[in-house]
Amino acid sequence: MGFELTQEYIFGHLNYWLFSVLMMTGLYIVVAKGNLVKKIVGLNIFQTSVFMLYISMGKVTGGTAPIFPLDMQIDPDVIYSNPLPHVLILTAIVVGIATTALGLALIVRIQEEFNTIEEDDILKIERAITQAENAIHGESMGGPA
Amino acid sequence: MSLDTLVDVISWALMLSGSFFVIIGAIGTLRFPDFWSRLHAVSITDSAGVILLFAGMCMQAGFTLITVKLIIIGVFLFVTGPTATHAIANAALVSGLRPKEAKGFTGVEPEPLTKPTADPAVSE
Amino acid sequence: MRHHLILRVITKLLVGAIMLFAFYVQFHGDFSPGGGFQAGVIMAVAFILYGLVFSLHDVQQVFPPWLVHKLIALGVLLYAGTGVVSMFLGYGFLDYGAFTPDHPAHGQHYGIFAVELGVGITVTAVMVAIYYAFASRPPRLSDEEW
Amino acid sequence: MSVESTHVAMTLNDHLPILQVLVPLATAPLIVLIGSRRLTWSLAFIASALSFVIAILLLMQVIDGSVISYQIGGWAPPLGIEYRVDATNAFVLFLVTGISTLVLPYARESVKSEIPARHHTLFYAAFMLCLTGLLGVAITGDAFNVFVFLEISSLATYVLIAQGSYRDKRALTAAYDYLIMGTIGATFFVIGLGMLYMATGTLNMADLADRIADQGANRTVRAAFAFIVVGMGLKIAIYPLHLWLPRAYTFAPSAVTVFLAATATKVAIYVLLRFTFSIFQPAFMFEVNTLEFIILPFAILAMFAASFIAIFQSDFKRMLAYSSIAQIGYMLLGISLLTDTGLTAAIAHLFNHGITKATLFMGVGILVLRSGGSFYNRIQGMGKTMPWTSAAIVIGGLSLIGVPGTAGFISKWVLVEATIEKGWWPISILIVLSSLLAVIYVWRVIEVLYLKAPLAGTNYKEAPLTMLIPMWILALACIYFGFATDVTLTASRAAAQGLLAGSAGMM
Amino acid sequence: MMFAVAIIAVFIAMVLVMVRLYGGPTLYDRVIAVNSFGTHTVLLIGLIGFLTERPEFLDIALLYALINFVGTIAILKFFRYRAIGDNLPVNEESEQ
Amino acid sequence: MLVLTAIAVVRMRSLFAIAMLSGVFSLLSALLFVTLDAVDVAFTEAAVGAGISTVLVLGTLALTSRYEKPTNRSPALPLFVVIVTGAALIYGTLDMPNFGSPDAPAQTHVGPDYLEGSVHEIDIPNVVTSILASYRGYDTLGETAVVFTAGIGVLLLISGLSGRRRRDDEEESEET
Amino acid sequence: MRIFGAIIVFLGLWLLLSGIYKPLTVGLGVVSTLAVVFILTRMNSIDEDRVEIEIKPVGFLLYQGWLLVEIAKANWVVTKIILAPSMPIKQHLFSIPYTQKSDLGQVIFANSITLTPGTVSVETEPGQFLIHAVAYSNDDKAALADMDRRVTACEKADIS
Repeated sequence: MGFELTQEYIFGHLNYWLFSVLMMTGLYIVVAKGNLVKKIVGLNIFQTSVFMLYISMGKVTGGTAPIFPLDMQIDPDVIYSNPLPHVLILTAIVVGIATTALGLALIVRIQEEFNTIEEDDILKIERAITQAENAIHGESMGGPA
Repeated sequence: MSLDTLVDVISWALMLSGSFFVIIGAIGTLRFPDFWSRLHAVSITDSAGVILLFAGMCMQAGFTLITVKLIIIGVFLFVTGPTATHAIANAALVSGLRPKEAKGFTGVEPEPLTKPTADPAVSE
Repeated sequence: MRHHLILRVITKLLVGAIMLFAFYVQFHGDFSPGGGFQAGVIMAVAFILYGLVFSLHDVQQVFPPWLVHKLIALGVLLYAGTGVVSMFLGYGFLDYGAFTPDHPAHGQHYGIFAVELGVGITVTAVMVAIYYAFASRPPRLSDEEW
Repeated sequence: MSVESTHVAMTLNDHLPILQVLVPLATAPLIVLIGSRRLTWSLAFIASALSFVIAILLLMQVIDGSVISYQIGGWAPPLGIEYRVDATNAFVLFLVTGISTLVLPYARESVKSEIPARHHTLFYAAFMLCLTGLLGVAITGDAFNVFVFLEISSLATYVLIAQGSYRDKRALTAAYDYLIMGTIGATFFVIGLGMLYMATGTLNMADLADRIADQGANRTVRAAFAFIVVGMGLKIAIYPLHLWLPRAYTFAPSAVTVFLAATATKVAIYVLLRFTFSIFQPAFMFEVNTLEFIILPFAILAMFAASFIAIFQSDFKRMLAYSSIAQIGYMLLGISLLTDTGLTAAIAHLFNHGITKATLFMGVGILVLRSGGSFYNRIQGMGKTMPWTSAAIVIGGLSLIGVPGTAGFISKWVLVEATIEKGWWPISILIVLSSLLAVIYVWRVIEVLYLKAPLAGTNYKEAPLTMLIPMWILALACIYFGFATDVTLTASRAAAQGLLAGSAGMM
Repeated sequence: MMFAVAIIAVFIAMVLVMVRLYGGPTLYDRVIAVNSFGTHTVLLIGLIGFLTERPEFLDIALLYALINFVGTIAILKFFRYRAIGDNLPVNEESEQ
Repeated sequence: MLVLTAIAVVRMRSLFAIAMLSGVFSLLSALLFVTLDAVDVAFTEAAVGAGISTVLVLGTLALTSRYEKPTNRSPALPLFVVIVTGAALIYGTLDMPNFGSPDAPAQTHVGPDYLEGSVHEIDIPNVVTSILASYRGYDTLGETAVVFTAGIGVLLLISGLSGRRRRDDEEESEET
Repeated sequence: MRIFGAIIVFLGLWLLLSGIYKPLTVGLGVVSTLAVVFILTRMNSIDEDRVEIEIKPVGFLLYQGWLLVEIAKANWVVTKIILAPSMPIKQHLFSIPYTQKSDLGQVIFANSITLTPGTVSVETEPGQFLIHAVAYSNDDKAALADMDRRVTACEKADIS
């Protein structure tokens, strides 16, 4: 692989790597952060980065948006980008917002029942409940789950 | 031909000055010392930046429906921009954020606000 | 924000325009970016704006919750119904060619129109319903870290 | 496609694949639209029964190894979405619709006692959607469509689990954890699909298989495979990714637990099967990726670790949840053997475990209904007061262990056979050993139910018939499929052969 | 060409505004930053449309302007609402 | 800039700021979509990410709390998970075709058929719409069903179905 | 009458936005317009807060022209402040009275104040606005009073 090719390769893949980094940031928020709302936001970031990855697949250099002129007189020289990833992502975005809405609704309920939205606090409360149960019903194993 | 050049020159001028004001506004938001003065920096972008840039784009678009759309967006921004700014200022004022008055002035205090007390019905 | 003069007036002026824009996006999905989903969201945003500036009570009078809940279902049924009609016409599910067998492209137009309308209705209703659901909960004011 | 002037009108029979999904899908909004609580349950039940009939009809058509393809919208496959029914998914459809049809009569009483009445309409709508999603995942021949329907079912599942909050508030956090895990899983799945799409340019499963076969294994395809397996693994609750499952099963309303335990993970396993065998050619992935050596240890670990934890539970319901994880281990073991017999065992176990677990969870549900809890010291001695329920639980328990004469025995037997066939006899011993663990935890339940005295001052009535009958149908099914081995095994074998034939089976 | 210049300018402005967004210090500072950021985005979308010679996509810009406004109002509604607890009928949420 | 926003979200404590930042993140990603020719997607992302989800997150915050509490969990395990995933992702991209390359499989196999077919068979200018509503119309039905599910899910969780009259409450009192 | 006005305005907006003049599209436009107007009427009847459009069109356009010039001047002033190394800020919060009778007139005035950089209307109170200026000078009040007069002049004379 000569230098020219390498450079082209790197620039051709830079976008993917960038999106990967973004995805990982989002994933990190989801996994590492204890606040439930923040987790949802992280999930959003994670998903949005995946969408970017998809959309960047559909891009054709020199292409334009896959919408023909109104009169349907299509110039054969014009390159259109691939519309399929766009469609998939539209669906995925909708799924994403649906998940977000549900997650937030769950958080609201959790807040009402537990009076906190911090994972650590919730774990504490749940441990207390489990211990109380064990005291009545005998020891069990398998952690607070 | 010359008309085209003229249009180009004008739109260049509009674009450049628009860009200038947009950047100025941004610098203002960065440089100004407190919230109240930043409000004014933002309104530069809202007014001058928007007007000039949209005017420039209109020049380029010519007399088509695109121009109409640009104008619609422009009007829309024109209506919402100050409204939003006003709302922010208002919210800040109500929440108790007071501007630092310059020397020699005492600001008009709006009638004393009820201190943000928690609603007894809801707070447990 | 009932006493809030500027917001009230501007909202009144804008809500109509926003709704019109939503309809525009709905019906021009064939020609320009947009379609049922986006239109539904914009429509819902119009109602949400109205609810924010005026009151939840007002917006629920304009667009009563029971209607919202019926519309949620109606949109999906409209979509599925389009497919079922094409099935009854002896074609496959969602084969819009069924509507005008002589000129399939026209059938496609009608089919897409109906389907997008279904999506639009459901999305509007769902988004408004979610807003209602969140907004009608009594807020919690126990923490004071402002 | 539709441009052809000679259009042959399609008959109802041709529409069966789409109707399979459409019936529950259309029922859900109908329920909401009508909004009458009196009609809700009947509507849901009719829809479910109807799709059960359709599933039987489909299974009869494809049991001989033929394939039905249905082109939605009249667009030929690589462009449009295709429904493709072969022996494997017809079998899964049969299981899912069958269980849902049995769960609904059961749910009527159980839901009434666990969920406030004003939520019943929406509850059944969500139930229908969950069913729709599972059926849609099982039947489709389009990779992205899998994702869409998977999300329908997942979202509905989160909501259904959260309905347990009226009994125990931990249902909410369980649902939330599942939501996070499930969404990460689904997103991983989407990443995998994206990579596949990037490498091949198509989303139709058959087309994908073809093009991957042409291309051979490049790094993109391998990474795609990894993402899809991990993504699905989260949904299946493969051992290290199982953390959401015990909580979700424990705190969900009884009827929901029955349905989920018997179907949701099974459908996810089906997707894994479909992707590993039909899309990524077995030869390709097992030579290059040596997946067997990754899945195998986890499968065995699941069998033992989860069983151990199950032994020490003091809550019947949670014990069953852990045992589910162990049983999933058996299925994965069957898959990782990669032989005809191994796959047959996995698919048969998928089915048998489905009905076994449904029986057991139904039993727990009834106990909970009467006693208000599923802790051992709450339900002790109920074998005397509620003989029918307890007897069914015993049958289910025996099937879970794999006692000869029950359904569970058959699939475990075939599994042992498969390991011996492959020459991995240590693993056969491990299977037997882990079954012994199952003996212990099932024995604990039987001991609690029959050998301990009932709690003082309790006199529980036997369960209502609407709950008993579905449970007994399933319990009898456990026994029936324990003797009439050829039914399940024929179907499983047909499915396994179809899968192992790789994309050839898809064509 | 001129669009490119303008795009670069708007972009720089966006970066600057973003610094303010991170910096805070009060929430209101962030709100003005977000609001201003939205305005910049509207401009940018319009300009990109012209740069790529598909200016018919101005709909998106219009949508942005709209969403930006509603978003700001939503945020503020919150602030106000939190700040003034009682007597004003601002807290619609607690009506019901 | 996107990365910066994301990192800021990691660091910030104020959930309000996070809500706003996620709105900004959406705006930025929508901008990116516009430059990548995906105008429809940008449209949706703008409406959803910056509009609806911000409002929803704010709505949640109103009902819950505004600040994240610090946690003393070790970030080692999450970092490990993230790094493994990231490595897998990067590994997967190594064999990908270059960005924008017109002869990538994704560009040559099915995509052009849609562009081609949309002209003759459906005859509307926006190819995205024609795929969305016709070629893959079934996915869109699924999408609508997802929205529907979310809708009834939220209702089931935090509100409830309302009839024209308060019929439900009456019945409830009858039954119990 | 008022409804007809609204219909015409919205229909015009539709036609401008649309740019496609097939019968179907225009028909849909009419339907949409009617729907929007219907919803708006519902809103009006519920919140009892109708916005009256009592503005002289020509006068208003002229006012807009004047406002543009003002904005240009004000922009320049604030730009100088931003770019000046010392940033000569003289913040001041003061109130000025307004004379517009209609709600819309007041809103136009308040928004004009906000739109001109350097001044922001902060609060609306009966009879006066609270204004914040970043670089207050003594003739600001006079300038705003001038603006007030011009806005009032745009209003139709015969409103209650």
